[in-house]
Amino acid sequence: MVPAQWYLMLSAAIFCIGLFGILTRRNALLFLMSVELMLNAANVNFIAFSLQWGNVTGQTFALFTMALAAAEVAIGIGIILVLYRNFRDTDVTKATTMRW
Amino acid sequence: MIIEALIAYTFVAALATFLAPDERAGQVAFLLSLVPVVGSLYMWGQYDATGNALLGGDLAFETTIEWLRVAGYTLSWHVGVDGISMPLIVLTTVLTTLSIVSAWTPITDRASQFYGLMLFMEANLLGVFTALDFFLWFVFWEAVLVPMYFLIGVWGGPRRKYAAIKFFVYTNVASLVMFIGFIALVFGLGDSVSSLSLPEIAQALRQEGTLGQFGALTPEALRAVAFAAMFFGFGVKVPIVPVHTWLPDAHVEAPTPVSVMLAGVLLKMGTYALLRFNFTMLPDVAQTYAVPIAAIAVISVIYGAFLAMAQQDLKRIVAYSSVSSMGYVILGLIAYTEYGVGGATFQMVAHGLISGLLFMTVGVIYNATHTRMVGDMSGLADRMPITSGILVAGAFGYMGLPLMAGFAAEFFIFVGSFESAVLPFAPVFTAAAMFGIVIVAGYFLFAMQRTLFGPFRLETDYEITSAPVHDTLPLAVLLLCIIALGVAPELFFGMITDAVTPILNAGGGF
Amino acid sequence: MAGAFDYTPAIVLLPFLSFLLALGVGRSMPKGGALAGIAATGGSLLLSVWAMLAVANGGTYNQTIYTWAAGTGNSFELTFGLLVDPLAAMMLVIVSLIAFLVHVFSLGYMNDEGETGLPRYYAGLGLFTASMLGFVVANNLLMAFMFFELVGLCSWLLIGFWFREEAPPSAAKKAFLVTRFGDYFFLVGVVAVFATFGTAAFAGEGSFPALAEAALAGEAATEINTFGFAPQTWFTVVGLLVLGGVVGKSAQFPLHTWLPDAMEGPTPVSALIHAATMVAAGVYLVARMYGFYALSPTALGIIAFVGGFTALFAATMGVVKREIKQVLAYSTISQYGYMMLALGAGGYIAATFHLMTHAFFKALLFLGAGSVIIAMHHNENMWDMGGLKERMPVTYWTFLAGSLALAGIFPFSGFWSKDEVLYEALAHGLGGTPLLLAAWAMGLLAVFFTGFYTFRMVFLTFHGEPRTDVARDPHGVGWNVKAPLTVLGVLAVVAGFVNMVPVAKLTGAHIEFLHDWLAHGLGGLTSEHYGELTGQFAGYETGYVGSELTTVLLSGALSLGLALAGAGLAYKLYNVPAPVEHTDRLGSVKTLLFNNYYQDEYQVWLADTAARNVARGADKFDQGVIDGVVNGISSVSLFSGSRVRRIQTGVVSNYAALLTLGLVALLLGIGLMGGWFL
Amino acid sequence: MTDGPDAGSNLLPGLAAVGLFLVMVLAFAGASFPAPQGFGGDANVTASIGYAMFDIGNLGDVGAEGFLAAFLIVAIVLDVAIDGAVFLAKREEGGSVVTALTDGGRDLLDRSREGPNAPRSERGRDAPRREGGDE
Repeated sequence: MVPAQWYLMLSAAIFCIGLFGILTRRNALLFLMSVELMLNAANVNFIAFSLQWGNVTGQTFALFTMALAAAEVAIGIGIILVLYRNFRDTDVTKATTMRW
Repeated sequence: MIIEALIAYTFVAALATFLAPDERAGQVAFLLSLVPVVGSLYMWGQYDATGNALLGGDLAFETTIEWLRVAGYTLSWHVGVDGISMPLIVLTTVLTTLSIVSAWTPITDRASQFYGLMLFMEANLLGVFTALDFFLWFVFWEAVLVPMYFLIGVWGGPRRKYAAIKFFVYTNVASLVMFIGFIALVFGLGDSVSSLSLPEIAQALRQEGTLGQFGALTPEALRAVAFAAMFFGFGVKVPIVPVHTWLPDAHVEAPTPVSVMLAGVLLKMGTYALLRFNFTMLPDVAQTYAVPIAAIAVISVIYGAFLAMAQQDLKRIVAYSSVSSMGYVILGLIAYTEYGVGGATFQMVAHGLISGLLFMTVGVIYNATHTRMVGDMSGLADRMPITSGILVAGAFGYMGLPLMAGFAAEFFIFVGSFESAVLPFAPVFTAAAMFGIVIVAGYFLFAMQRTLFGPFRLETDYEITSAPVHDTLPLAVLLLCIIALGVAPELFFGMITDAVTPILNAGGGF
Repeated sequence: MAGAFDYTPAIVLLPFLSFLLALGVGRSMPKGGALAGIAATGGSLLLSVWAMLAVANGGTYNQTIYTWAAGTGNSFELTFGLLVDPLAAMMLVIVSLIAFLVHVFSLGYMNDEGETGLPRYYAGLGLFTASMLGFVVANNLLMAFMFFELVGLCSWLLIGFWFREEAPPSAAKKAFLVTRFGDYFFLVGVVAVFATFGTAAFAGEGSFPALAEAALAGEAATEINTFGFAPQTWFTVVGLLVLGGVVGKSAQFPLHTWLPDAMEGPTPVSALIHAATMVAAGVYLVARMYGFYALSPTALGIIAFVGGFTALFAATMGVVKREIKQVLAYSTISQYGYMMLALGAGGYIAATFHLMTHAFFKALLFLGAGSVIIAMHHNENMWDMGGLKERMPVTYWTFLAGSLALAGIFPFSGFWSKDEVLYEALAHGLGGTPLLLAAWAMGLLAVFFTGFYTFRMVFLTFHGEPRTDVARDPHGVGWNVKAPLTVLGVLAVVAGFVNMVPVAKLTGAHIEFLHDWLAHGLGGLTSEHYGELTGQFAGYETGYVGSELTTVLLSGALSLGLALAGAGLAYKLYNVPAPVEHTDRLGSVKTLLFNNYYQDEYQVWLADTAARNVARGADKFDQGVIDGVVNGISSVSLFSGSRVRRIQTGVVSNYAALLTLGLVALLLGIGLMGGWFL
Repeated sequence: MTDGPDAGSNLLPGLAAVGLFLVMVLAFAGASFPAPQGFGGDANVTASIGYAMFDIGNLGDVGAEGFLAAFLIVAIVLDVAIDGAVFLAKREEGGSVVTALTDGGRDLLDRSREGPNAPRSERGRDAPRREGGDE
């Protein structure tokens, strides 16, 4: 079987891609997608360690993560909608009202 | 259960007042606040405690309900009353009601919120003076700050934001320091205590050998450090020189009824806590550092009095003289004699009433004249004879006129501290502090001469007439209380000394 | 006769009741509460006379009636109690009599003149009387102090009665402040007495004079804490502290400055203050605890010297004053100086005697001056008067009687008492205490000045030609003015006969009634006991010039001669149809005297300028340094906050980048520490 | 919409992500794990997950903990999320509630055609108000 390190590296790669997206993009929708990537990186880890320890807890958690990701997207889209309505844009760098 | 009922009732009353319509809120709050007055007077009538609450005395109206256990310490709802807290409870309820009435004239904006906050503060103050579990006590202690912050910050004068924030930050930082000091002490006690109950901690601290090492601190050092931390923390509240500067700002900016509560009750929280924590739990440290503490007390008295003399604003005069009067309390506490500590406790009540009276009177004058500056007016006694008469009486009360509460308190303190066996050079310290009564007479007489007497002069475009009855009535009630306590100090002094004596009897810890 | 003493509290409470009535419902009472006051003081007078009769029959009363603060029993109690002995009984009668007469006189001076604020006035008078009576019957030092302070409050209220003007409130403030300064020492003294003896009772076995005496005699010094001093030294210190209050209230040098200013009050009030209440309180206090002072020769010496000096000092200032009440004010200071001299010289009876006669003739003089002031439409300047003799005969003759008594002319009351004061000082001075001789000399010299200023006043006011239109046609006065004057006039003439020591010595007749009166009473409070104490502890011996008789006669003749010389000089200078001011002949001394030796100036400077500068300095320090530090701390945090918040851009990406960088740094740190990277 | 021309200038923060990746790779490279245990050849993993999710005894072939509470909570969260999404998408115009769902998003589409540079004055009540903070 594949050693756990490789799964971890895969997960890290996906996570960092997602993170890269968050750090460099300004469109809120792309943000949402990047967050999905990062969540799925976590899922990879869950699955990998589920196999590693012979226990389905990790897999169950991955399922939960997906469900929560759905919830997050639902809310996220709603927020983006409001963001757009308030700022006429989905550029996250424009919405800076709440600083200070 | 009456304590719980009283506190719960006051919280509910606060809520009800919040919901009352603005134009009726004053009357509603007044009527609601009469219940705690009656309740506290009933408690006074039924009072049957003996001894000190923290040192194993027999408490009145005590209840203990275990609440939860955190990290090996039991937190409980533990309340009770002894001879030190009983007078302060009566003071709190009476003063709250009177200051609510005195707010009828000046408070026109957001009235229901104002009165609601006043009652909310009263509930927390009652909690502070009855709670015997540190956690519970601390919750009440901190919760008092919240309504006070809003009361100053929303209804205050032009610089209210500065004053409110200064007050809040100052006292909150002080609470933090005090909290750290006390908790270090509790941790230092280790297994000797299993709860945050103040009596348990106090009795453990007064026993030999219970206090262990805490971090790098030896038991002796821990005692000293904790004492210093708590002294600072409570000293800010008192306030003592040099951590007093929040007080004049808060007083000047606060509306009259809030000043009354601030000077009348909130300052007493500091002295009450000093007595309960520093001077009851760590008497050995207090006695070791008697000279510096007495020096702080004397400096507070004299320096505060001179500061009051330099002021032109009547409210600032009273505010600084509060610093002066609170110095007497510290002097009485450090004396460790029956009359000293008892007189200090008595002074808490006496000063609460007298400074409340003076702030209220200044407020009534301000309602009529819209100025508090000594130089802006003269001959006010011509137009407002009753208010002026009461101001005169209050000022003489502050100067320590015999047969008024202030004299009784100050005399007890002086007698007590003069004969103190704990304080080296006690007569010298006492005599120095007593010179405050000359300075206080000086500035009050000067201020009264300029504002009340001489030919009438004040530039207004309306006629100044006598104050309305609901403004002067609270003044009269307070004046009567002051005279009653001055003629018959035994009303409170007996129970106070009864509760104070166990503090003086040194335990095995020294 | 216990019945009389059962009513003693009523002596105090009746005027207090009139105070409450006048304050509460005075507006709707006839005469603004005056009648209630007259009734109350009249009742007090009757009860006082009853009490005095009871004392005359050998009864005394020393009872605690109220526990003010009990404590828990581990410490001393603070109580109120009554002490009626010959001294107190005598003083009760004097105070209530004069208060009664002043109330009656006020009907003429205040009501008939249409003053406003009468309820306040009568309330003040009632409280004043009540406080003084309470002070007189106090059986311990604490109670005495409390009523002493109340007396001060009342003087403030009444001196500042005309509060709508500038001067009276200022004078009232000064009176209260100066006496408060003295009372500060008194209060320290009271506290010290409690701390030392654990009691402040005046009389009885456990009283503090008795305890002090026992301690000095080395008998059973039970728990007397003298704070590390020798008992004698400590008792002197305590005695001098209490004396501070006496010096303030009895207007002794250097705290006498308030008294001339206090003339701003209504004249009947001045009469009350000077004759029977406030100023008398100080001397009475020393007499009351004389058993304590008698133990300390230093304290006695200081009392005597201060008294003698004040007597002379004030008399010289009285010589140049223009207002009739100012002259009387300085004469009061001077006369109380005599009483202090007597007390310091061991002449307990002489002091009490002079206290009594002075009360009568000084009340008379003030009320007479009040009558003149009514007549002169409230002009007090003597240079505007003259020739009032024919126009107001009752006032003139009574005023003359009072003046003769004040000047100490035989056989008016003042002669007998002043003579005895000087005799005591001389006798004890010759007996080996030379300091007393110096005090005696000053007192003797003051007799001359007293005679001079008294008769200058009489001649300027009543003799010669009227110098103004008002004086030509003065305002008439009613019965309510004349009646008190007559009563006091008679008393001023005859009061001295109760104690004619020289006559007694000459004829051998037993007529020293006051000696007998004060010699009985409660044990430890008798004049005989005091005589023993001064002899034993202060070393007072009596010495004579030749024999006792020659000394008595010599002393009397000397003082009478000097008084007559002073009066004669006044007669020569001022009893002319149109007197002129002779003060210019004094040159620069005149300026000095007019300015009262610049005593006011330095005290005002101390109380006002100096204190205010200290206060201002403290305020600057407070605002600048202490609050500056506080604001400095807050501005540091505000400043750093305003810098740090700039990383709070509101841009999500930036936060995420910061988070990421933080995570990288954390991982690197932990990894390096944990050796993950090999 | 955005992510237009200036996206390239935002690349710099991306380096942080790359850095994180490098650190993690470094760490993982040095780590060693025991051989994975696996589930055993014929174990019914799906059924086990089902049992674990509903917390029905220990019936599964593969070990797991009970997740009933978590399951229910997630269910509620999902529900809340739906409600929240609907709430957020709602807006009030002239007092009547207009949901994004009822117009099929046409309004959004219309506005997006106007582009981001539509005059600010048309923003109406949604215009952000920047409050002056307390300094």
